[in-house]
Amino acid sequence: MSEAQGALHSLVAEFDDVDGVSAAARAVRDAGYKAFDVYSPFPIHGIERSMGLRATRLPWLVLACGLTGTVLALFFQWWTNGHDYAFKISGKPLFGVPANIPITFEFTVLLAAFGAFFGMFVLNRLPEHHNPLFENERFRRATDDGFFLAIEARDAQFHERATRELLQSLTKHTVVACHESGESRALPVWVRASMAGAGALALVPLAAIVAARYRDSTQAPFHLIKDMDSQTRYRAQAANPFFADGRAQRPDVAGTVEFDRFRTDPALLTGRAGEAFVDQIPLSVTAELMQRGRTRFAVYCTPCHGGAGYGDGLVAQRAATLQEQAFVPPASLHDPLVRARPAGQIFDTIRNGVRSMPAYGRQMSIEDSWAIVAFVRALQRSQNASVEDVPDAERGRLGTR
Amino acid sequence: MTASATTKVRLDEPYHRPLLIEGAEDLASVTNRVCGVVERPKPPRAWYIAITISGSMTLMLGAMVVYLISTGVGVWGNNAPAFWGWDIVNFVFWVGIAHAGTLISAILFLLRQKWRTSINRAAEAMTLFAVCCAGMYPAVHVGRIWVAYWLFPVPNQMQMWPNFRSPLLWDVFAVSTYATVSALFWFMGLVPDLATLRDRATTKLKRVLYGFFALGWRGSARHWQRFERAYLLLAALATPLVLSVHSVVSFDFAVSQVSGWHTTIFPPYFVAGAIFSGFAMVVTVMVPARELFGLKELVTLRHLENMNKVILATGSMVGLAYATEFFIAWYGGNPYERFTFVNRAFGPYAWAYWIMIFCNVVVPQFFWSKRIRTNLWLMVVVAILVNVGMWFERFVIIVTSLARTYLPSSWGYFKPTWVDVCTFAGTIGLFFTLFLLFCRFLPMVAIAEVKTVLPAAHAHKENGHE
Amino acid sequence: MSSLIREPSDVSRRRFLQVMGASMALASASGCHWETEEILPFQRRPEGRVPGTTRRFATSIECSGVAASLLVTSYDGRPIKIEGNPLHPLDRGAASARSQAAILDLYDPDHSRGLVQAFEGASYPRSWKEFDPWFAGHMAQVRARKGAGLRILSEPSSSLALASLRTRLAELHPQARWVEWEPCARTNEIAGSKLAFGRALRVQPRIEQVNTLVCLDADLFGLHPAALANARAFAARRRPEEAQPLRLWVVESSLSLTGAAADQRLALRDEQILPFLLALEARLAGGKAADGLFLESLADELLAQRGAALIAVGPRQPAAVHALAHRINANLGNTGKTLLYSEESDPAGVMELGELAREMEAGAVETLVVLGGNPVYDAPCELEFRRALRHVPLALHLSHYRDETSRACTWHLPRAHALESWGDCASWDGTRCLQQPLIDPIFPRRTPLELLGAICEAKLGAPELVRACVAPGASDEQWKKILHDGFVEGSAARPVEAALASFSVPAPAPRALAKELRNGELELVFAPDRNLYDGRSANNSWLQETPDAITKMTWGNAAIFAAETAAALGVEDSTLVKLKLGTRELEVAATVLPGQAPGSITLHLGHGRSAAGLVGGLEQENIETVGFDAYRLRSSDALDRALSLEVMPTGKSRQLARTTDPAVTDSIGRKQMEGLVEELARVRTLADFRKEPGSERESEHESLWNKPVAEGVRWGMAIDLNSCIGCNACALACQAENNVPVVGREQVIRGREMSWIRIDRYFTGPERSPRVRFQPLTCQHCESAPCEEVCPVAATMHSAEGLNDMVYNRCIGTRYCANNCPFKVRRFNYFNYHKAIEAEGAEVQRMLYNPEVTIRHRGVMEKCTFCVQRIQAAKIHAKNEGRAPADGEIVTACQQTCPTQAIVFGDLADPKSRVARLHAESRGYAMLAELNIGPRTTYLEKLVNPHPALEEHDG
Amino acid sequence: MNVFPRWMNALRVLAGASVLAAGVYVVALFAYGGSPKTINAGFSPEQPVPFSHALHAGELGLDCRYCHTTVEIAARAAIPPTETCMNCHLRIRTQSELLKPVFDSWASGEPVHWKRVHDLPDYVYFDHSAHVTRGVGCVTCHGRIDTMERVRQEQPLSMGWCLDCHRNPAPNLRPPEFATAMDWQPERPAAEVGAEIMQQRHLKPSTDCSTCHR
Repeated sequence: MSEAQGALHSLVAEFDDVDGVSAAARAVRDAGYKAFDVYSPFPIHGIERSMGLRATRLPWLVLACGLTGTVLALFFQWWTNGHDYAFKISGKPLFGVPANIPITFEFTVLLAAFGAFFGMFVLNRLPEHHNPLFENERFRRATDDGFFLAIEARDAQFHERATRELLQSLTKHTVVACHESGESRALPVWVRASMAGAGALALVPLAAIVAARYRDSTQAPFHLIKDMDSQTRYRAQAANPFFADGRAQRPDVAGTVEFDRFRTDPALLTGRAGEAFVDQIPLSVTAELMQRGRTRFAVYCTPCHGGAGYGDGLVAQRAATLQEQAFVPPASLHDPLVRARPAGQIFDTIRNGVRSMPAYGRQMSIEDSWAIVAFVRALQRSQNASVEDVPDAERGRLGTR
Repeated sequence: MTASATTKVRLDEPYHRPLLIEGAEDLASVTNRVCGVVERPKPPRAWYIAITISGSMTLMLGAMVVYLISTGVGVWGNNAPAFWGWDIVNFVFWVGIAHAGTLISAILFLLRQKWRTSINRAAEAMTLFAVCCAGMYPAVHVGRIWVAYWLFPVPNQMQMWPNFRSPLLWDVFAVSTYATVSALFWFMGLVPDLATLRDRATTKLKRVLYGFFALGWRGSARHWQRFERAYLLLAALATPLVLSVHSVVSFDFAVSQVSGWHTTIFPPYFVAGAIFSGFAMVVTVMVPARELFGLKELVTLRHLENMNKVILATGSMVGLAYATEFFIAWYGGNPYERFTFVNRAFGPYAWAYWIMIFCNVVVPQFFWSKRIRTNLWLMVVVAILVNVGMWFERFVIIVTSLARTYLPSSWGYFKPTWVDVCTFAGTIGLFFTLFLLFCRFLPMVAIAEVKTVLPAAHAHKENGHE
Repeated sequence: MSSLIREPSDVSRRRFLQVMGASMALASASGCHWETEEILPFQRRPEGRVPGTTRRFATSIECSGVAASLLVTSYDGRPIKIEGNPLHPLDRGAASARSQAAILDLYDPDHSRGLVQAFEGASYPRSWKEFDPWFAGHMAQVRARKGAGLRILSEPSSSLALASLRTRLAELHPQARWVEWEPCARTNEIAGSKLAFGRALRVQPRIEQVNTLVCLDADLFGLHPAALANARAFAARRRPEEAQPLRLWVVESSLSLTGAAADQRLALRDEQILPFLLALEARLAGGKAADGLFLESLADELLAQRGAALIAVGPRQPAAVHALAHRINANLGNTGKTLLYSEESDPAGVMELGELAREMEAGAVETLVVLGGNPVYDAPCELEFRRALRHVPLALHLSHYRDETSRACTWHLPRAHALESWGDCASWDGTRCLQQPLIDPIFPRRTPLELLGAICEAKLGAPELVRACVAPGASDEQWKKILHDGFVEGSAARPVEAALASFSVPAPAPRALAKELRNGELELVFAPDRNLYDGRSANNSWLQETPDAITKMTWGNAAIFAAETAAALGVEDSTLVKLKLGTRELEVAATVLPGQAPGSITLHLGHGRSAAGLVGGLEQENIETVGFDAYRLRSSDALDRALSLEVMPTGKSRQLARTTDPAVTDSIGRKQMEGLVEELARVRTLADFRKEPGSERESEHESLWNKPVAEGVRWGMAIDLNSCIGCNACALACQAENNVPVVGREQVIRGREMSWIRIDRYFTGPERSPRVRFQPLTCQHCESAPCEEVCPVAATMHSAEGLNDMVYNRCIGTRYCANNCPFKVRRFNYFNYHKAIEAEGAEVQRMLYNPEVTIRHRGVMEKCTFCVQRIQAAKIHAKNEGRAPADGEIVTACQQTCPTQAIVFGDLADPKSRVARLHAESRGYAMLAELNIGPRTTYLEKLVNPHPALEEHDG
Repeated sequence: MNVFPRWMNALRVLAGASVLAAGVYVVALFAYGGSPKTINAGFSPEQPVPFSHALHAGELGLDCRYCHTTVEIAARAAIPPTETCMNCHLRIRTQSELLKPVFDSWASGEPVHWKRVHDLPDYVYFDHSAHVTRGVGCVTCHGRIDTMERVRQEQPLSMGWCLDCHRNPAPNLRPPEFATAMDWQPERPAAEVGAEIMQQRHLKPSTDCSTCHR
C-alpha cells in the first residue's frame, strides 16, 4: 500500500465461482456499464457474451502478416538467385517456383506467428507491469482461484455510491475501492539520464569507424577469417626466408638453355653477323612493327632522348636542373654520327647500353628492340626530310604551316 | 489407481466430460500442486543426482565441440563415401523428438483433445530442448563453422547469396522457424502461469523475476479473449509447420540422387516417424517426472495410455512405410535402388536394419494389450526401445545408403570414432539438463489450461449459457 | 652459390604426414590483420624472365642405367613439375609415375642436406670445406699406392662422362677396382643373349610391327625401361580400325600391367615358364603338344604369324628362357622385323658385389667409395653387407638420402638431385640424353661426376666434362640445340646383326602344374614394386600413396596369394603370415588377388625401409617402417625367385590401406558389383564390335525443365578405356599440377585419400584368368550436376563453358555435394592436410607448390577442375593475341602425360576438335546415363581380342 | 501491492522503440563499418625507399611500363629489379640517403624489401595482361598513382567491386593504347566509348567462379 493515494481507479467485487462472476458480468452489462472487466485464473467459457465483448481483430492482423511473408519470400528468392546474381545451377532455369515453395511457406508461417504473438500482447496493452488492481492484496487470487469484476471510474455511468451498491448486490464479499497509486507516471531522472548516456555511448563506435574510413593506415587492413587468403605457396617475387637473399624466385643456372622461345639466329639476337653489325632489320618492317616501335620508344626512350629524339627528355632536363655532375646528357638521335650507325649497332646499344646509357635488354624483348630501331630510323628520317620526301598530294598542306 | 482410472473411463457418459483429473481437485489445489513443485525449498535428491550426471555430460559435449572445431571434422568417423555419419543421424533423431511437443499442443488442441492440457507444457519444453540438440549438429558438422553464417541471406561484399535451391537451406529455414514459433507458443502459454507464480511468490526477488516475465498479466477477460484467439491461431499455424519441418528434413534426402534417399514417400514417412519418436520420448520422460514431483493426479494414467495409443498407431505407420519402401524398390526396377534395400537388409549393415525393425515395428505392437499399455514399467521399456529404434532408422537410412552408392569402386564402410559417441552422449546430457532445470523453475503443467477442464470451470446453471 | 645458402633450419621431427592433433582453427591466422606480403625483386632480372610465369627446360633422369627424357616446368626459377620430353623419340612427352614423382624428392626435407661423418659410433655434421682438403690428402696417399685397396661401388650407369672418368681412374689407380650393384639388374637378359649369341645384346621390341605378342613374365608396359614407348605402340595397334589388331598373350605368375592388358593370359608359376617355353618350342618344331588348349592355340597362331610375332621374356627369367626366346624368335623369322638387337653394355671386367663383400670381410678394402645405391638395404641377405662394411676403415657413401648404407659408412656425402645436376645418360634405344640443372643445388650437394672428378683429379668441371664427352667439337649453337632438345638427335644405337649360336637347354625335372599347394613346395617371387621400384623411392609420399595399379594398395606391400593357395594354407586377406625360407623368416601381410598363379607367392621389393626418412620409415626417430622388407629373404642364389617356401599363418590381422574397398565379400555386394561393372567399365570383344559397332547408349532422357541451350565453348573430355593400361602416370601428373595433398596411411584406411583422378580397377570373370578393367575417373562435369543444386551456399556452380566450378573459398563444408555425386569424385579436407608444410622450417617443401592453384584449407571440398588454371592461362594468352585458343592448345595434366593418349580434352562445340570426334565414336558411352545428368566425359569401350578357340573356354 | 514502479508502464513504448532503433543502428553500423571501402581502402604502408610516383610517373611522365614491364604480357605487373632504378640513379642523386637501400641492393645483390600494397586474397587470380590489353586503364583500379607521394590502395578491391565492373564494364573501358594514361578522359560519355570497344573486341567479361578462383 503506497502512502499517497491517487484518484479512484475502480470498484472491485470478488466472487468465488464462475457462475457468480458470469451472473455479475451480465448484470453489470445490462446496467449499461462499458468500462468494466472480469478477472479470472482461466478463460471463462462464454464470458465474452456475458460481458458483451466484440470479437478481436487479431485474425486479420495475422492474415496480413502471413501474406506479407509469402510475397517477401517469393520475391527475395527470385531476386537473389534469379536476378541479382544469376546462379547457373545444375543446368536448371534461373527461377522455378517449386524449389521456392518450402522457404516461402516457412517464412509465411514465421511472420504470421509473429503477428499472432506480438499482436496479442499489443492489443492487450501488455506488458503492463504496474496496475492499480495489484494494490489490492486479495486480487492475487485472480490467478489462483478467485474471480473479480471491476468497474472503472472512467466509465460514463460510474457513480461511486450507485456502482458500489450494484456490485455489492452481486457478491457476498465486500466491494473494495481501488485507487491509482500516488507515484508519478513520468520516468525518473536517473532512467532518462542512463538512457541518454547509453545513446551517447552508442555513437562512439560510429565515430571510430568514420575516422578509420577517411584516414589512410600504414597497417594492413583488418581481417578476421583468413583461410586460404595467405597461402604458403610462393607467388611471383615473394619472399622465402630460407635463402640468404630472401627471394623465392631463383636465378637461372649458368649454361642452361630454355625449351620454349628457342632461337639461334645471331643477327636477330645480337644485331651482328659475325663481328660486323647488320644494317638490315632482321624482321619484316610493317606498319604494325612501326606502331609498336613508336609506343615502346615513348615508354623507354623519351624519358631521356625526348619525344623527337633530341636528347631533351624530362629526365635529362631534371638532371640538368639538379646539376648532376655524373649525368651525361643523352645523345641526340639526329646527330650525324648516330644516324650513320647501322641498325645492328642501334639494336646493340638498346640491348647492352653504351657509355652512360644503361642496357635495356632485360627490360624489353628482342622484337621490341628491333621495333624501336625501326621507329628511330623513321624518326631520324622525319627530322631530316626534304620536301621531296613528302608525297605530292600532301605538299600543298605544307605551305599552310 | 489403475483400476479407478479405467472405471472412470468406462463410466464416461455422453455430454458429461470424462474426468481428466483424478482425486478431488479444485482450482486452488491444482495451483498448489503445480506451483508446489517450483516453490518447495529443495528439490528431491533424485533431481540432484540426475542433474549432476546430465550436467557433466553437457560439459563433455562442450569439450567435444571444441576439439571438433579446432581439429577438423576428421575427428568424427565420417569418410568417403559416407560424408555424413552420426552428425546428421543425430540431427534427424533430435528433430524427430522435437515433434511431440508442438504436435501435442497444436494438433491435439485443434482436435479439441482436452487431455493434452496436463502434458502439453512439458512436451513443448522438450520440443525446445530437442531442437537445441538438433540445431547444434548442422552447425558444427560443417567444415568451416566460422563462415557458416553464409547460410543466411546477409548482404555482403561478395554480392553472393545462398542457393535457395538447396534442400539444406530449406532445412535451415524450416528448423529455425520451427524453433522460433515453438518458443513463442510455449512462452505465450506460460505467461498466465508465471502470473500465478508471481502472485504466490513469497520473496521480493521471485516476485520481481516472475513478475517481469508475467508482463503484468492479471487474467482480464478481455485479455483472455485475445489470448485464446492468438493461441488458436498459433496452433493453426504450428500444425502445418510441424508437418512441414520433418517433410523438409526428409527433402534433404528425398531430393538427392542417392539411391535409398531418392524416395517420394519420405515426407509422410518421416513425419510419422517423428511423432512416433516424439511421443516415445515424452512417455520416457513424463513417467519418472510425475512420480518424482507428485503430479500423478494431473498427469494421469489416461494421459499416458492415450500417448501409448498414438505410439502404437504411428509405429504401425512407420512399419507400413518400411514395407512400402521395399515394395517400391523392387517394383520400380531400378537396379541401384533395389540393391540399396537388399543391401540394407542383408548386407554388412543388416544388424542395424534388424534392430530398427524390431524396435520400431515389433515392439510397439505390444501396446495392443491394455495391460502393457497401462503398466508404467513396461511402457517405459517400450518407449525407450522405440527411441533406440528410431535412432537406428536414421542410421540405416543415411549410412547404409551412402556406404554403397553407384560405383562399386567407391563403396566403403562407416565406423564411428569415440568423438562421435561422446558428442551424442553429450547432446543427451544437454537435453536432460535443460529439462531438469525446467522442472525446477517453471510450472511443468499448464495450470490455467488444466483449470479449464476442471468441473469448477464450467457454469452449471442452464442460464450459464445464452 | 652455396654462399647464398643458410644452414638448414632443422626439420621438425614430427612425422611428415602427421595430420591429427589440434591446430586451433583460427590460430594459424596472424592477429586480425592481413599479412603484409613482401616483394623482393631481382637485382638484375635475367633476360627473358617474367616474374610469375613458367619456363620449361629439357633434361633427363637415370634409373638403373636407363634414361627418361624429361621436360621440367620451372616457376620463377623453381622447378615445380616434371613432364615427358615431347621431342624424345621414345618418351614423346610421356613420363612414368616415378619420373614425375622425382620432383617431390628435390624438396623432400629428408633429401640429404649435408655431410655426416661417423666416428666411434657418433655422427658429426661436416662441410665440404672440411672434407675436400682432407680427402684430397687421403687420395694422394691412395694414389701413391696405385690405388691398392681402393674400391668404387657404383650403380650401373650409361653416362659417357662417368665412363670417361672411370677410364681415367683406371690410369691413376691401376690397382683400384670398379664394382657395380643393382638389385633389379638385367643380368639374366645379358647372360641369355650371351648364351644365344655369344655377346651381350639388348632387345629393341618393335611392337608396331607385331601381330602376336607373347610376354613370358615380361612386363613390357609396366617395369620395362621402354615401357612408355611400348605402351604407346601397343595402344596404337589396338585401335579398332586396325586391319590386323595385335593379340597379346601373357604367361606370368602374378598380374602385371601387361598381364592386365592381355587378351589371353595364363597364370603359371614362375618356375614353370621354362618348361612351358620348351614345350612351345617343341610344338613349334612340329612335335605334338601335350600341354593343353592354351599352348596349342598359341603355337598355331605363332606359326600363322611368322615374322609378325614377338616372344618377350622378363628380366626375372633365367638365361635359358631368354636364350630359348631368342632362338624361337629367330626361327619364326621375327628377328629384324618385330625385334632388333642393339649393343648392351657388357659388365665384363666389373667386379661382383659378392666378391667385394668377401674382400671387405678379409679387410682387403681400405677405401670404399659408394656412388649412389643402397647395398646395405638391398644387397643379397647372405652377404651381410652391413657387417662387411665394418671392416672398411674408410667408406664414403654419396647418396640422396642418409639411408641404411650411409649410416653404416664412415662418411655420408649428400648427392645432388637430378634437377640440380649436370650429366648425361642413354635411354633404352641408346639415344644420348642430356641432364641440365634447373636450379642451383638448394643445399651443398654433389653429383657422382663431381665426386669421381675429385678422386681422379679431373681438369674439367661437370658441365664442361659432359659437353666434352657427349658432343666433342660441337659448336655453341649445336650445343645449345642439344641442351634445348635434351638429347642428341639421331644418337640412337644402330641395330646389330645377331648370329644365333647353337646351344641346348636341359629340361628341368617336370612338375605337374598348380598342384604344389603344400608348404615347402611353394615358390616366392621377388618383384620390384610398381611404385617404389627397388626401394629408392620409399621416401616419396606421392608414390607411397599412389595405389598400386593392380592391388590398389597404398603405404606398404603384402605377399600376394592366389585364392586357392590361401585356402589350402589357411591364409586370409589382411592377416599376417610368416614366410620361411630355410633358416630365414619374415612376417608379412597377406593379400589374396585374382590372376595369381596357384602355389606362387609374390612379394614386392622396396618396402620396409628402416632408414628411408620421415615418410618411408626411420628407426632412429622411431618412425615405423612402411611395409615389409623382402630383401631379408633374398639371397644371391635366389635373386628372382625362391622355391621351397613355407608359409605359416600367425592369426594376427593387419589392415591394408587400399583405396577401393576390398571388403565386398558379401554375396549381394559381389553380385551387384559384377552386374554393374559390365555397365560402367564396358568391355567387348573385337569380334562383337565388328559385328555391330554401336555400343548401346542410353538415349537422352527428356528433362523436367527445359535445359538452357549452351552457346560458345563447351569443354569436355573423352577417355579411351581401350588405351588405358592403368599405369598411374595421370594420377601423379594431377597430384603435381594441382597441389593434391598426401594424407597418410591411417586416412587412406578411412577412405579419405584426396586424389582428383583415380583409376578404378575391376576384376571380372574367372578367378584364375580374370578380365581386368581400368577406368580413370575424374570429375565428369555433368551438364546438370547433382552436386550443384544441393550446395546451400552456391560454392559449386556451372561456368558458361560447362565447367563444374568448385570455389574453395566459398565452401563451408557441408559435404552434401559429395554425397550427391554419383561418381564420388569429390574429396573433402577432413583435416588440414598441408599442415606439415605450413609449419615453420618447411620453406623448402613449399617451393613445390604450383602457385597457380589454391592450396585447400581444412574443411573445404575439392575435386578435378579440368585443370582450369591451364584453361584460363591459355584463354588469356590467346585473347591477348586477339584469337581463340586452338584445339589441342589446352592440355590437362593427366592428358599431357598419358603414354597411350587415352585421355583427350577439348571443346565439344567445335565438331572438328579431337574430343568432339571421339565423343561421336560408336564406342562412346556416358557413365550412369540413366541418371540423365549429362556427364561431359565420354568413355570409349575397351575392345579385347581373345583367341576364338579359347574365348568360350574362358567363359 | 505493486512490485513495479508506475513509470514502468511509461517505459514500455520507449523501451520498445529503442530496442528497434538499436537493432537498426547496429545493422547499419556493421554495414558501414564492415564495408570494404572502410576496411580495405586507404592502406598505404611505409616503403623501404620513399619512392614517389608523383615525381616519377607525374612530373617526369615516365610511362607505367618503363618499370612495370610485364604488365601487358603476364598476370603480374612485376615490381622492377634494382637495375631499373639504377638506369637513372647510377648518375642521378647518387649521394641520396633515401636511395641507400637501392644502392645497397645494387652493390650486394640483396633485394629491396618492398611492401605489397594491392594484395588480393591468394585464392583470387587476377591477371593484369587480361585487363590492360582489353582497355581497362591502370587508373581504374589503382587511382591517380601519378599524384601519390606514397602509394595507397584507392579502391576496395572487393569481390562485389570486381563484379560491378565485370557485369557492366563499359564505363571503365578505354582504347587499350591509353591504358597507362593516368589523365585520359573520354570525349564522349565513357559508357558509349566502352560499349564500342566491347563490340570491336568482342569483350564479354565473365562472372563465372573459375574466372577468378582456381
